[in-house]
Amino acid sequence: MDKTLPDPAAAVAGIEDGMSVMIGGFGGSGAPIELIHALIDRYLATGHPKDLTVINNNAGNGHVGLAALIEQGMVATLICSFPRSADPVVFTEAYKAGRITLELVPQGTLAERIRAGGAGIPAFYTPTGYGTALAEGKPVEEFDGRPYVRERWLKADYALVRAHRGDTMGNLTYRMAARNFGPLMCMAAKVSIVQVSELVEPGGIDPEAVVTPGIFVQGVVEIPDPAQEEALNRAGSRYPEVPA
Amino acid sequence: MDKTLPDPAAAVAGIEDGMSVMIGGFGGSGAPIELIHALIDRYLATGHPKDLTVINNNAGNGHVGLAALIEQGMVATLICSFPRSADPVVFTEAYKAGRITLELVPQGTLAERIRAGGAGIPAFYTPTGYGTALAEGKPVEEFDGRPYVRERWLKADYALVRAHRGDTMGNLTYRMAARNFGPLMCMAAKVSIVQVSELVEPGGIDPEAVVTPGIFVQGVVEIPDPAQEEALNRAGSRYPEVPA
Amino acid sequence: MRLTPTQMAWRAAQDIEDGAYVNLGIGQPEMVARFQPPGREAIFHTENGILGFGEAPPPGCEDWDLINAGKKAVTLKSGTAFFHHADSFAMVRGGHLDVAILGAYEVAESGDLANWSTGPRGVPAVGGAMDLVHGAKRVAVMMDHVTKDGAPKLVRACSLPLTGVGCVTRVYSSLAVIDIVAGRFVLREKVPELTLDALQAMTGATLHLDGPVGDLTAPDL
Amino acid sequence: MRLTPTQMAWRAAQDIEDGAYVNLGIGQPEMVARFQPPGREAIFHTENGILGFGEAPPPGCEDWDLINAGKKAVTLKSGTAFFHHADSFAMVRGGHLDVAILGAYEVAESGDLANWSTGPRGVPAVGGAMDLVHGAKRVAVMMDHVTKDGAPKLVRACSLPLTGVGCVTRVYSSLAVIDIVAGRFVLREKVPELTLDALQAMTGATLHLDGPVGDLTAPDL
Repeated sequence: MDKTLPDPAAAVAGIEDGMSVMIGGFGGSGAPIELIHALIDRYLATGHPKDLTVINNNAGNGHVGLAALIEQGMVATLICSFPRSADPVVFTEAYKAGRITLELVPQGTLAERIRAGGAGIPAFYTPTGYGTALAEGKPVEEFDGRPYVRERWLKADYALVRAHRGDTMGNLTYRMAARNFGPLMCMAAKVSIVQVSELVEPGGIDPEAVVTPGIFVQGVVEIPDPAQEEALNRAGSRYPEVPA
Repeated sequence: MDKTLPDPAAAVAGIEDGMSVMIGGFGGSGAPIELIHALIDRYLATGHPKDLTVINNNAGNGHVGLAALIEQGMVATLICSFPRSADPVVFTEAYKAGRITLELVPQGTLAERIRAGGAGIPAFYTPTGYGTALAEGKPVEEFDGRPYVRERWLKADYALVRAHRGDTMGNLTYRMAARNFGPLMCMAAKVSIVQVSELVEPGGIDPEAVVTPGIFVQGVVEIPDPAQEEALNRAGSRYPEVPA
Repeated sequence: MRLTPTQMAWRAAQDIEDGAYVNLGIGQPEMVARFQPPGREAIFHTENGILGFGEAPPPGCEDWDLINAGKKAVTLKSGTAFFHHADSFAMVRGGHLDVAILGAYEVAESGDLANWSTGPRGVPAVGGAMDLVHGAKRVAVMMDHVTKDGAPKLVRACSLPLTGVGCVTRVYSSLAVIDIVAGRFVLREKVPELTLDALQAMTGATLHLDGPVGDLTAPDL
Repeated sequence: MRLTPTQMAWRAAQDIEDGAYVNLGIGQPEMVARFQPPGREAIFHTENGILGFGEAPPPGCEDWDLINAGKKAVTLKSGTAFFHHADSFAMVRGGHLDVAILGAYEVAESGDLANWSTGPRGVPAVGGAMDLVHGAKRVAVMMDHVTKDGAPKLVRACSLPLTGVGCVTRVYSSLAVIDIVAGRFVLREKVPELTLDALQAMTGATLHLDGPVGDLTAPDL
């Protein structure tokens, strides 16, 4: 069994118009920049994929990564908790112009909904959001005298995730706070594609240290020195570099 | 901050009559034998604690550990998934004589209920058990055309867990399949007491390798060479060694 | 004329694809792992938190922190991962396993399974069975075709307490391979020595045909 | 006469016990970490999966995989742990944090909090605030006593969209320390230069007394 994919282009080749795509990362930390840019390359070359529903904690920063994906008009709906950033101009303009639909979800509920999707839990109750605008229309129930909101699982066709070390069976470790949504999204997507800084043979990761077991991963591609969104933005980068 | 406790007796000193106690382990793997035996010592010396509700995957094996706790008559109710073992005589006799109440829970539901208790999720839906005797009387609801059973969280006053390495802040790693219910029970108990084979200073565990962060742990006690239930049983051990 | 448990395990193993994630029930189904066809390697999951474990160690070399769901000692392989029980059952309930192969007392033509309780006598114990039947993409049963008394175990409706409703998709019995399709038993293979009528007589619900019926044979094992 | 944000952070820090697990909201509350009293050490949690992180690194030494919820670079300390987002919010929602200190637009005498939306204009963003207010054992707010226009931020009922219902238990304002007890503002401390009447005039709901009112003072910072 070898889940290795040759390059980012091959890794994102199966994503089609209208699909839902979970994209890992909290801001730039853990953002799979190379996978996102490969998706943009394909769109620029073929006009696909478009009308995507993207699930991410944020809404991009500057003009690279997720922001660039939105800037190309590839994203129809964004499900996120915090669509603000140092430079949120791309999302803000698309949102105000009505070119993108926003589903705002409290961050812990977003994380738990994704975990639930991966764990086969179709719905759960949380105190989060009770009595607020974000729980409007959702079933409410009391347990032990306290009110809770019922939330549904969240799944996706694809997940694009950045991990640190991966083996060819898909076992993964992450790097510090870049872990964030990665392990959850790998669980919740039909096809989880992971870029790793270092690809090793099975046995190259201590079985005690595996954070995402390979069963949750369908493809691994090695990107030895991944771009950091924050560094790109400080350098004033845009993707693609010179818009046609 | 130092969560170190001097010995097993001190570690279990706060457990009172009628309390609920989660006990880690899957069979003998991960069973905190020394903590359980310290609880028995206290009961033999003082008559307390008794009428305990114990949550464990199993119901003990032979005459040591959880089986010995049951044999002393300290356990009023057992919540578990699989009360059979190589030598289940202690539980079986207590159960058939009506001296212990059994709540049988499917294993994955047991694990998820404990996690839910630790994660502030009062209830969740699972396909497990639908249409069976173990879901009788539980609310059922359809999601996406499929029926699910609603299950409640499970919490406890105490958790007794065996981990492998621990630091004085309560960060833990486990050893192979001895991990099983330990991380979940640490989350779900008001007071989680953990015996570790090796106690280190903060910094002695790689932050990437921490399985249970210290926030879930209230006390750590070092037991350098913990007894293995399976080995004790193969040697025909009983606890206490010579019943008075 | 009938397959031994070892031969049933061999037959079940022939249907497991290379790279499949597989959970094998406690007892006879565990033997399936021994018979992976050459060139194929499945990854075995055990409820207590291991993915990709290996065979039993030699006697005396057991590590009792490294056991499977049946509490038997196993070994590590390259690419093994450990995880806690909630993550383990996330794999199960979340539909990430390709195949689960379980033992059974009874299987109904609806796909209902009874494999955890023989009734109110004795101590009830369920373990992970009720989770497994709702998790794997393919839930198969491996069992004798009839009870020791000769009564059918493939039935119209289960008489024993259910493990799951409508969950089994294939049965590897000692006499036949039977799929469950839309609430009917569909016969795929039978031991060649037995006529269809004889097999039907040992089966508690109608055997339907859908295409040719293959010969169920297995090497001497 | 009024505390600066830095001084409010200092005051809030005085109530944090040694060994407490603390989440500090993005922005001004982050400053609370700087003022831990001598001999006490709190452990700071950030939603994006770190427990026990340290201060900001020197400029140029940032590692952008090591950031806090405000996306600012932080550092490691002995005893740090990393975990994923679901585990992080299990800590929050599960009641494992001792204290959360958040900023606010409005706090009502019922304990209702509004701190995520100033209304339908602009882009809404909530982050982890709605989870934090239901998680920590003690949810405190740190904010100016009045808006820039002088309008009360401590009110009878919030006019802005709620973050949580009945969740705040203490407010550290620029003029006072106020507990919320059984749906009432109970004044604990006020800046000494201000009369009770003057403070009441800047507060949108009745200030109740329950014992002596201390002086709210802070060192020059």
